[in-house]
Amino acid sequence: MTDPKTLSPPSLETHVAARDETFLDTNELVINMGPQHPATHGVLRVILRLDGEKVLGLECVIGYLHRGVEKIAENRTYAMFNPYVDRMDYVAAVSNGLGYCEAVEKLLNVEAPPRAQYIRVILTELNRIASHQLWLGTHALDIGAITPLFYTFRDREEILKIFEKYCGARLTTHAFRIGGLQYEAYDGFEQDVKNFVKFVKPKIDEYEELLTTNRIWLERTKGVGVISGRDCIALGVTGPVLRASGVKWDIRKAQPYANYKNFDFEIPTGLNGDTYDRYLVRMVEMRQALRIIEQAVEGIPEGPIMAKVPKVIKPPVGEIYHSIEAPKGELGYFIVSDGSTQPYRVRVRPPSFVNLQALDLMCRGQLVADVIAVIGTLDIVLGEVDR
Amino acid sequence: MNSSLLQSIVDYVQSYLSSNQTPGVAGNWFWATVYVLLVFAGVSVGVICMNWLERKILAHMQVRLGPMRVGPHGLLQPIADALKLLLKEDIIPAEADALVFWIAPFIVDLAAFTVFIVVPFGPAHAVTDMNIGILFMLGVSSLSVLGIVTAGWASNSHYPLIGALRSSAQMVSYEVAMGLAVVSAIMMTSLSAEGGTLSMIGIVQRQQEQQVWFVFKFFPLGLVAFAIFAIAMIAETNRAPFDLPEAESELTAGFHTEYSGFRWSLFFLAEYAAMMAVSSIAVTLWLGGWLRPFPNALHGATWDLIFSFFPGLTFLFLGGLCFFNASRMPKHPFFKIQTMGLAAFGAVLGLIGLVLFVPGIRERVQDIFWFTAKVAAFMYLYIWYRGTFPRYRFDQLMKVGWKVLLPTGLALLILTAVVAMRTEVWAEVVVPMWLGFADLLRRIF
Amino acid sequence: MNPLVANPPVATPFFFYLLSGIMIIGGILVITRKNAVHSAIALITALLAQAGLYLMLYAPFVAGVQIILYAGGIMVLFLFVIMLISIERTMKERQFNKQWLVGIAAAAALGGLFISVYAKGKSLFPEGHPLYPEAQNTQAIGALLFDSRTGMYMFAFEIASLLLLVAIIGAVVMAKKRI
Amino acid sequence: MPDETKSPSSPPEGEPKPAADKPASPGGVKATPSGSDASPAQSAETKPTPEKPAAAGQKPAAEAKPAAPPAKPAAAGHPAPPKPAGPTPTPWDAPLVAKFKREYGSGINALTYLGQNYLEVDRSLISEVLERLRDEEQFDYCVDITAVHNPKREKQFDVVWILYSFPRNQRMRVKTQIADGESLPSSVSVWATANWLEREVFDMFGIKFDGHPDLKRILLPDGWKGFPLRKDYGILQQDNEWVQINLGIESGQ
Repeated sequence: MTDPKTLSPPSLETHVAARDETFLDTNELVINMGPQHPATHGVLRVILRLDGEKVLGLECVIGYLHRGVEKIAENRTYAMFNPYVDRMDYVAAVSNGLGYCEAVEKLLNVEAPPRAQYIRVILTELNRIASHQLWLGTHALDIGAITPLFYTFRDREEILKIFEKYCGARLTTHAFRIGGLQYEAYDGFEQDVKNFVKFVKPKIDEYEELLTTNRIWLERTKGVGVISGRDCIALGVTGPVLRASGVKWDIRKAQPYANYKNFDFEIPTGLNGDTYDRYLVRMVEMRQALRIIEQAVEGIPEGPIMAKVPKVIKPPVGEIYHSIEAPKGELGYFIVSDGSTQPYRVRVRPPSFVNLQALDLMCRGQLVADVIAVIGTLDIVLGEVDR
Repeated sequence: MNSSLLQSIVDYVQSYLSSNQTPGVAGNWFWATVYVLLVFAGVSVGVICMNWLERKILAHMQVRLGPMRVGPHGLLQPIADALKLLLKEDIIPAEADALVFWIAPFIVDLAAFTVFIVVPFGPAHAVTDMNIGILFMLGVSSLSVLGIVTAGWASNSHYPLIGALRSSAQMVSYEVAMGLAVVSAIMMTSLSAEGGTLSMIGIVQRQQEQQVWFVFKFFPLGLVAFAIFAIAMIAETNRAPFDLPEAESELTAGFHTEYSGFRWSLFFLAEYAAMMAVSSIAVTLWLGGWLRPFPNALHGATWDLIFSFFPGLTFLFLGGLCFFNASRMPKHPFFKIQTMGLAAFGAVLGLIGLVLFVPGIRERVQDIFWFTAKVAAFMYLYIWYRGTFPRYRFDQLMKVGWKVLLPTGLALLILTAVVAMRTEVWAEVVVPMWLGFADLLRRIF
Repeated sequence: MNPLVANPPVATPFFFYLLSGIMIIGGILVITRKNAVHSAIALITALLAQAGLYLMLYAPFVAGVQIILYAGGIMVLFLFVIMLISIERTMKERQFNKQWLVGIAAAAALGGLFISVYAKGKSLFPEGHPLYPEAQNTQAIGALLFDSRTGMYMFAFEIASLLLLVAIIGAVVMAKKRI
Repeated sequence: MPDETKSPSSPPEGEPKPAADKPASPGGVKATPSGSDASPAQSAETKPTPEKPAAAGQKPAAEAKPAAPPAKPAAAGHPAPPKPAGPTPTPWDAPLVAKFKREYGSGINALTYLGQNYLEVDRSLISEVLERLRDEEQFDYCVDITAVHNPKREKQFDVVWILYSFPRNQRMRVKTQIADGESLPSSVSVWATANWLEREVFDMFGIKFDGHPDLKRILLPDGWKGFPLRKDYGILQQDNEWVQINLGIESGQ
């Protein structure tokens, strides 16, 4: 772990790039990007302060997709709120559900049975691959490579098919229940997952073939949007972005939840913390997720899929914070119970929201075209940023 | 009186046929007009084919099918597109400068199509042969940037303006490197007995005379020059990976964001025509223009006959492909018309192929066929690039142009000049070196 | 072989007057248009017509260079117009200043010069066949510039290039505060 | 297991949750069960006063080993107690706690609930405690800042900092209570990430942070009136005036 002394947080002001004296005296240009812009992945509005093409600073204006998820939670029972969490990070709905269910289970002091745990891990890791594939396609599209988008969507489709066969929904799955699972794995689930693993392994090589050594891709991503591990920690940035900056931290390893401690996998880290490293980290993460799935699908035990949970969920008075490693970073739920059937307060700690805060720092001194690359590499989902 | 006038007209028309010159040089106005119309029609058909081919090839590269609904395998899609574009409302933004907005697409089209009057499809198959042919091509094709800038400015909108500025900076920058590469090829023409030339037809004839495509001349100098040109020409035509003026994720559609309908289709036409024009330059300067492969090594009546079958065979192959695909169409009544249409299309292609076997014709279309085939290879490259590469950032694009291509081009130019002055050194030192290298490779493998 | 004989030009006076007319109209539009972009377009029309005139004078190389250089040159002009001039403001400005009397005088003097040259020039210049056939025009220019015996313009050409270099360096020095 | 279908008495739409009649003391925040002024200063130094003091002694110090063990994964350490009342907070005993207690005395109260540790800190000490937690105790990562509204209490708001230490692989929470209208010192200078998180707390609860560089609404539009996550803000309630002016419609419903 890093030396604590070097981890002292930087003041953001130190990052303001010193004004380049060699340039002509030009007025600072303030331009607006979004909320309707093809490359901001949803309704993100970014106000850029420019010197020519160079970014001096930027401000994110968010909230266009605010739906008051936390307020809704206070007016729904614990079980009723479960589907709502899928609508936050809608490309990784299964992860959201896992975090919420585990948090409530922790509050109830129950544990899902092992079989449910295994199926949960398989679906969550499948979802991680799907999320990373969607990220890769759109990120490459932003940088101008149109082909990876079609490749990744073709392969993501196979994951969605498994979800659909499992629970009937493709995107907002509502796959898990508090205490375990509602549905037993369908006949042939294991075979489907094994087939998928076999199918997608060469496909990930294919993506890498298109991009990893592509000179233009290297030029567009290397040294772009650099953020140090120290800054990541100060800004609370988690997930692949943190790991690409060299901090080997993954909640699945650091504070294992579900049954991740049963599986053998590695945490990839980067060296430079630039866009290219983040790309590589996510590519390795996809492969590691496949590794976890392979182990999990081999080891699914027989047994019940639902723990003993009362029909009416009434957790005791208390509060809990539980977080999981979502595809985008630390997804935490802070739930306060007053002993009634409805949560007194649900706070979602969204990874996208906190990661987006680093955009300003990562874009300073870069060019306008890089802002698009950096937004892509942060892998934000506006549904989660705005909730 | 009347018959003598008719006779003189017929004489006038026929007099050209016996001459072995382009109509422009022969001063025959009738045939010049015919050639202009033919070239215009040919380029337009080429653009239509490109439209379909790009969509299909790109789709297949991206595991999609591409257009499949309009006609069998989407063959009628370009026609449907053209109709749609013609029928669409022609919008001129209220704040736009209407006159300039109106003129801009015509400037672009004019520049893109005018260059074709010197493109040599064969020793006599060009509208005219200019003494300054290559200069004319470069000059006129560089005029299209004017149209782009006026279009961007006249739209009175941010994205088009930024797109136009980018486009102009990009085209002006890459023209320099492009010019250097061209000059190095022109220098190679001066090694012939007749001296150097700027004429497009002359350049191809010099290659024939020196018995080498300039891409292989002074290996690897010619190859490097060709590579510089091949990169610069993509930047010149604003295509991927240099498509910043139209970068979708940054500038929506670049300089033609505000254009719609017919006017937009003019830009589309000009873009593809310009792609063909620069490809023609590359083919003429480095790939031996209309010359068939190995005209000097594989000569004689038998080889001539074999190579003269290629055009017909190509069309027969395409026709056969159509029949093969027609046989694979779903056997459902709904697809009856489509299947028949595809078969009919194949039949037409096959018929054309058969016609191209007729003795008198097959010799005459040879030159055109080989030239077109080489240009088509470039067109495929364009599509391939688009399917493969991400987009450069603007400063990187400028860096490639000014810091890589330009110095390389200058060094190349000097090297070529030195080598051209001392060809005997090249023949005595470098050529044996390459031969020795080749021998080494042969021994190893 | 004289190219004029082998390949008689068609409708020479017609094209001459057509191109000249375009040039004159373009020139007038350049100074009368208030919108700078319109002026630039008129300017390029005039310059292209001039290239046509060069072609008619059997100087195709000069015509080609005219097109290439002025297309590029006008491009730069365009960029300056777009970036530096506020169209809205220039539309309100007065087009002519008080020196128009001087201008007319200067134009009249120049016109007089042209007329006198035309009147006397008939005896000064031989009745006009081009010195070189069109097919060798480019080569002739090359010889005048670079040939070891006839290359008399080399020095002048290089001096002109130097002038441009000075201009470039000056522009860079003025634009950059710190080199 | 269709548990959601049988859940009783989901509140009717449009009815603000009657929060006021709930026993609003989640997580044992309140130091005294009586509901009187619950300043932690009253609680004893060695033995904080949780709601059920009887349960306090049951948990041995195993949960709070010295040098602070990693937080336990879900339900790892706690066999579910059969009582419906559930587990209760127990004192958290660690060198860190001892040190803070030594210096700040009754201003600090350290508890553990379900294996998760938290400090209850008096408002006046909060900025110092947070800074020292980062600098001395290596809590270098501020996971989240949020608040909970308890309208029945005099000090209505619990503000919660969720912290994590990379070197120690340990999580903890810091909580403080403030009344409506009271402000808190901003922790942006401690953790840069606090910037947006504090803005969101301000946006949703109306809690002001002194010294925040740019304290304005983040998710809701700038001109919005009201703070939606307060319990007295109904779920259907909205700033009708804003909606009419900015969206040109009568109502967002």
